[in-house]
Amino acid sequence: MIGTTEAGQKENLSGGKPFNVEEVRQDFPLLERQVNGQRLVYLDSGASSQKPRSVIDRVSHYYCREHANIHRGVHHLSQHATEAYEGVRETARRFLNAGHGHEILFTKGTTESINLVASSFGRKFLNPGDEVLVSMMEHHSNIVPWQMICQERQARLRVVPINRAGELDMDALESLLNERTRLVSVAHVSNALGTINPARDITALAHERQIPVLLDGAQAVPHMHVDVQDLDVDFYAFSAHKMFGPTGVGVLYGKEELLDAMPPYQGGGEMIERVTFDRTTFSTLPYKFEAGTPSIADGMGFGAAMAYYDQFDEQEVIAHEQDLLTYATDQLCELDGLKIIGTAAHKAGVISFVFEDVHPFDVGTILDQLGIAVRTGHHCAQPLMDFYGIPGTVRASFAMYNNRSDVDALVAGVRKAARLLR
Amino acid sequence: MIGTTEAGQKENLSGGKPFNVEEVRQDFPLLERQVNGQRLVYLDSGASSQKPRSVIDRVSHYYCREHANIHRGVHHLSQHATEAYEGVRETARRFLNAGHGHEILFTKGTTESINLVASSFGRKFLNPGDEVLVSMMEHHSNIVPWQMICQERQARLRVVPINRAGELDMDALESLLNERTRLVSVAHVSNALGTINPARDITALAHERQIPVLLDGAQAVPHMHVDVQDLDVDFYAFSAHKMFGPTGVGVLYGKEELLDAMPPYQGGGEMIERVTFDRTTFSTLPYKFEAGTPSIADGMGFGAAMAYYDQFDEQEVIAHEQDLLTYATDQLCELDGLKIIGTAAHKAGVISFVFEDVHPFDVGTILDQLGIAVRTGHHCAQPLMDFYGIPGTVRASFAMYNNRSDVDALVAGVRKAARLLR
Amino acid sequence: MTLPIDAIQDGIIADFGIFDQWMEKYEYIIDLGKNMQPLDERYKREENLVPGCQSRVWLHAELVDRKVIFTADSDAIITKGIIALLLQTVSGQPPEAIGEAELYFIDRIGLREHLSPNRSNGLVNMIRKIKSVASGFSAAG
Amino acid sequence: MTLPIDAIQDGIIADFGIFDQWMEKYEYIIDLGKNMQPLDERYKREENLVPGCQSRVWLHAELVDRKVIFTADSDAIITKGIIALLLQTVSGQPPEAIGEAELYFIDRIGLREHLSPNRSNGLVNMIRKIKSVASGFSAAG
Ligand SMILES: Cc1ncc(COP(=O)(O)O)c(C=O)c1O
Ligand SMILES: Cc1ncc(COP(=O)(O)O)c(C=O)c1O
Repeated sequence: MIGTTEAGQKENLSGGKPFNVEEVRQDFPLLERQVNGQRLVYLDSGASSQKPRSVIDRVSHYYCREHANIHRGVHHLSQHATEAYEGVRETARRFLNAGHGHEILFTKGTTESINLVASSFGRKFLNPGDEVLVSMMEHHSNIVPWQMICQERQARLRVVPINRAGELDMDALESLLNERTRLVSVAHVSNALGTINPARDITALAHERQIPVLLDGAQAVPHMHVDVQDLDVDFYAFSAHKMFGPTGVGVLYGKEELLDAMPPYQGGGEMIERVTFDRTTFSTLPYKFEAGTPSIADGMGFGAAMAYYDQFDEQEVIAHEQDLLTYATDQLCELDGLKIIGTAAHKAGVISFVFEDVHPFDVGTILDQLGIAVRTGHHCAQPLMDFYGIPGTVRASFAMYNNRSDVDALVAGVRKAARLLR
Repeated sequence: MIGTTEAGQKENLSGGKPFNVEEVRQDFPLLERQVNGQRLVYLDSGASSQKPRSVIDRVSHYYCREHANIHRGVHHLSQHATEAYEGVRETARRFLNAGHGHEILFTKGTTESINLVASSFGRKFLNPGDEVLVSMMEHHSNIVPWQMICQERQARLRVVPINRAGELDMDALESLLNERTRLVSVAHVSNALGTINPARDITALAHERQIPVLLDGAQAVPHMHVDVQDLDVDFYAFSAHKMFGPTGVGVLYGKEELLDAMPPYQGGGEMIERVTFDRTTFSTLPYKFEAGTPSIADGMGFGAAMAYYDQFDEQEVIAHEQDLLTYATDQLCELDGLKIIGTAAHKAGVISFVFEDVHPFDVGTILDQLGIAVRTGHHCAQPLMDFYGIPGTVRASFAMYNNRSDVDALVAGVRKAARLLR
Repeated sequence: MTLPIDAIQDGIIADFGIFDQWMEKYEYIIDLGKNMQPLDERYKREENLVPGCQSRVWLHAELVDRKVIFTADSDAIITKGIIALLLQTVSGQPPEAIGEAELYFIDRIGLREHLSPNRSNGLVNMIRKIKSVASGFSAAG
Repeated sequence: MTLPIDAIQDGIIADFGIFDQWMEKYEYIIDLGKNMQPLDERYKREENLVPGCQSRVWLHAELVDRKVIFTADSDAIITKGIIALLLQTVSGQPPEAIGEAELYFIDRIGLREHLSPNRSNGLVNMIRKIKSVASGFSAAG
């Protein structure tokens, strides 16, 4: 069908279904699991969230009833699969309130989204002496691609400092912006600290100087409403698997005029208009950036994940998660020798902590024996760990399906681990 | 576990289960479908194959019971998922008889595998004036990446001609190899013609001159036994979705010494050893080339797909498919005005044809009304279509689950289409 | 005098109502394609090509007496037949009417699959091109 | 006289047999870690670091009387305890015996998860390093 994929303003997506965590938990089959003979307490959603049954079923149903390769087949299955897949693009457009469907590119995930921009934007717009700005709290996926392209283009990667609470130094950010700055690329929410960065202030400062901004939204999208037009961000990257969707698919949102100006990233079967050995011309957006058969089934599941998320009243979900965060922080703080890493005023989803004289790995191992899944280590943010002078942290990360008993189990587990290990 | 991932010789994988096409069809839920009120006759497996229930169930089960992000978590779910995922790498190693597990890189599919080599090998080994050799029958995914890197590195893309039957001109290939040739990249099996290229002869000719060879195995792996050590090929690329596995995952096999010499492709969360803003060091193989969270669930399904394939006596599968090919070819040839495109002596999986005065698109539309799914168009091989001077072909492609009634339906359908259209 | 676009569409829908088998419908479309006046060779130019079609489709437009006269061709006969239907509806109409028209008949006569975003099919681009040509004329006129 | 590696492994397995709760087992491992002789600071060198561990692990080896004497350390106490068990088994053994040994006890005492290919865990690399040091010594000697 000829869908209208244009939209001026954000449509109200929040379905307004009252949020009830115990009902939500019923939707996630994996949460019924036992681990090491204990009830699973899953506090590693920052690494990857669990999936509701509707997502799992969507993927199966696709394979059982609908599968065909998309975009070039004239037969019914292919046409139907193409419509459904392009429908997911439209869902993602609404989800982010992007202006056009063709500003939504499907990628493998956040990492590929950022690599695409680094490689394609970088080869076009970065020249010797130019600068790219990231921050001290970035995930490696928002550092290494920039190091690689800066080295290739003889450009310079500059780093916005943070304070001990784990907040961006906005004055320093402003003073680092200069006429050589070609792009600012920072996390919307930090995966290691939980800090919510002031995205709109960042785009405002950068845009005063005509500098585009990329936000790494991997940890933001599962926890808050993201409106790319309201943020006025130029690129926005995230992964489906962290927001209740399948592994293997993610999004790069990019403003049309930037994407149009950028050369293609990968070459192949979907992204061409005409190929001869003399001269090849490329497709229009979004196809120019989508070479090869995409993760079709993962895309279908991703559509179901956005629908799942959108059925709830968003404010209630946020309130629930903030409650968990406060409830957990208050209790953990009281434990002797425990120190929270990341105490920003605005946080989402994540509590990181260290223990005096105890290695995070040991805490994680004991918690695992208790059925509590947390992440330990550097969380792919080694420069940040170096900043704090620690080898790593224990990180508990939350999703909407966590409840207060998960927090109680965590606190009891950490207490037990401390007793054993010290 | 410390697995031994080394292997000197090909292990016998063929499970030796007697092949019975009617039983096999029961394993594929989608084949039960009706399309446009007719029994579905699925002859588009070259674009993407259907999936057996074991693959679909493996993916669901993974999400319901096992999902966690892999490689860095100390908790049980993460450890278990990591073991299972690395187990699939070992399955793929055995499937291809690669020498080492770390020579198997997981990618999004054939297109990404080839782009990885073009970008990484290309930036390291291609210099101005150097040459890369492809053939006239390549899929765009094995043309465009080379055009892009050759343009960037001021290298030259040269093209091995073919004869009218659709066979590589091996004398021309040999005479095109010279001291500037840095890589030969050709299809193992052509997706538009079905031609099986003489892979071993190609690697022998190239290796005499120390030139590495990449084989695009997208259309080979679903139809024949591939032993990368026996072929002595340097890179081998394929997609899971064409061989009964999920979309979103594929393989790049590469010889250790080449992969070791190549720089990383994408940067991010999995592929580093140590990140500082001054200097970043990269992981060892295979992780150096696997940035970001992979398609974990697709990987699990891919493992199940290889297991599905391997349970049969391979010779019986090949014999069945060859029978279908001959049976279909013989009947189609008799139709007035029909011309087979691609009449190589060795063919697999594919029959392409054109009709005098009838556009392939029209034939495809009528066949679709009859429930018969074929592909029409240029099959992402425009230079090949230009060679034959045609806008495209009608392509029927087979998988092991097709039977003689599928062929009968095709022949009857084509006859009907011809009557309507001429 | 030309009928309004919607009246023509409704007429086509009524015509197709008599087919109860897809075969008859396609036979009719194929006949329309075969009987369509061929496009003058000199209009088969690059800029008249509709992009993204699996078959080649040319569309030529002229403004005569404030009406847009479309002529078109395709190397695929079914595409050509559907184009014939499209031109029945829009050719000879004022540019403004074309710009505003919603071409619902394609869906209603059961050719919805030809409107799929599947790029192998150029009908969507064909309609876009018709609309943009029309709006070019109304802006100019 | 040192016992053969397998006899030591069987001894460890027997020792662990008395624990019927994971807590007791881990308490014991943690105690082993705490009581392990600290590694001389000068051996905490870059080249003694075992790669790929989430905790840092240093392994130092010397050949004395045709026996390999291992000393080690880690900043994680559970890792250190497991290393203590490993060194009980292999330290003081002839290089050839270490090269040939299959270290089955880790799995048998229920620490299999520490052998996972999950790279957060360096035990696999630790064992590799022990083996490669030993084979270096046997090649040299
Ligand atoms: C802030 C942030 N950026 C990027 C990534 C990388 O995401 P992916 O591994 O899905 O590509 C993550 C995931 O850990 C993250 O938390
Ligand atoms: C020969 C050949 N190469 C490459 C590809 C591209 O594979 P994918 O789209 O899975 O990346 C295909 C698939 O159509 C193919 O047939």
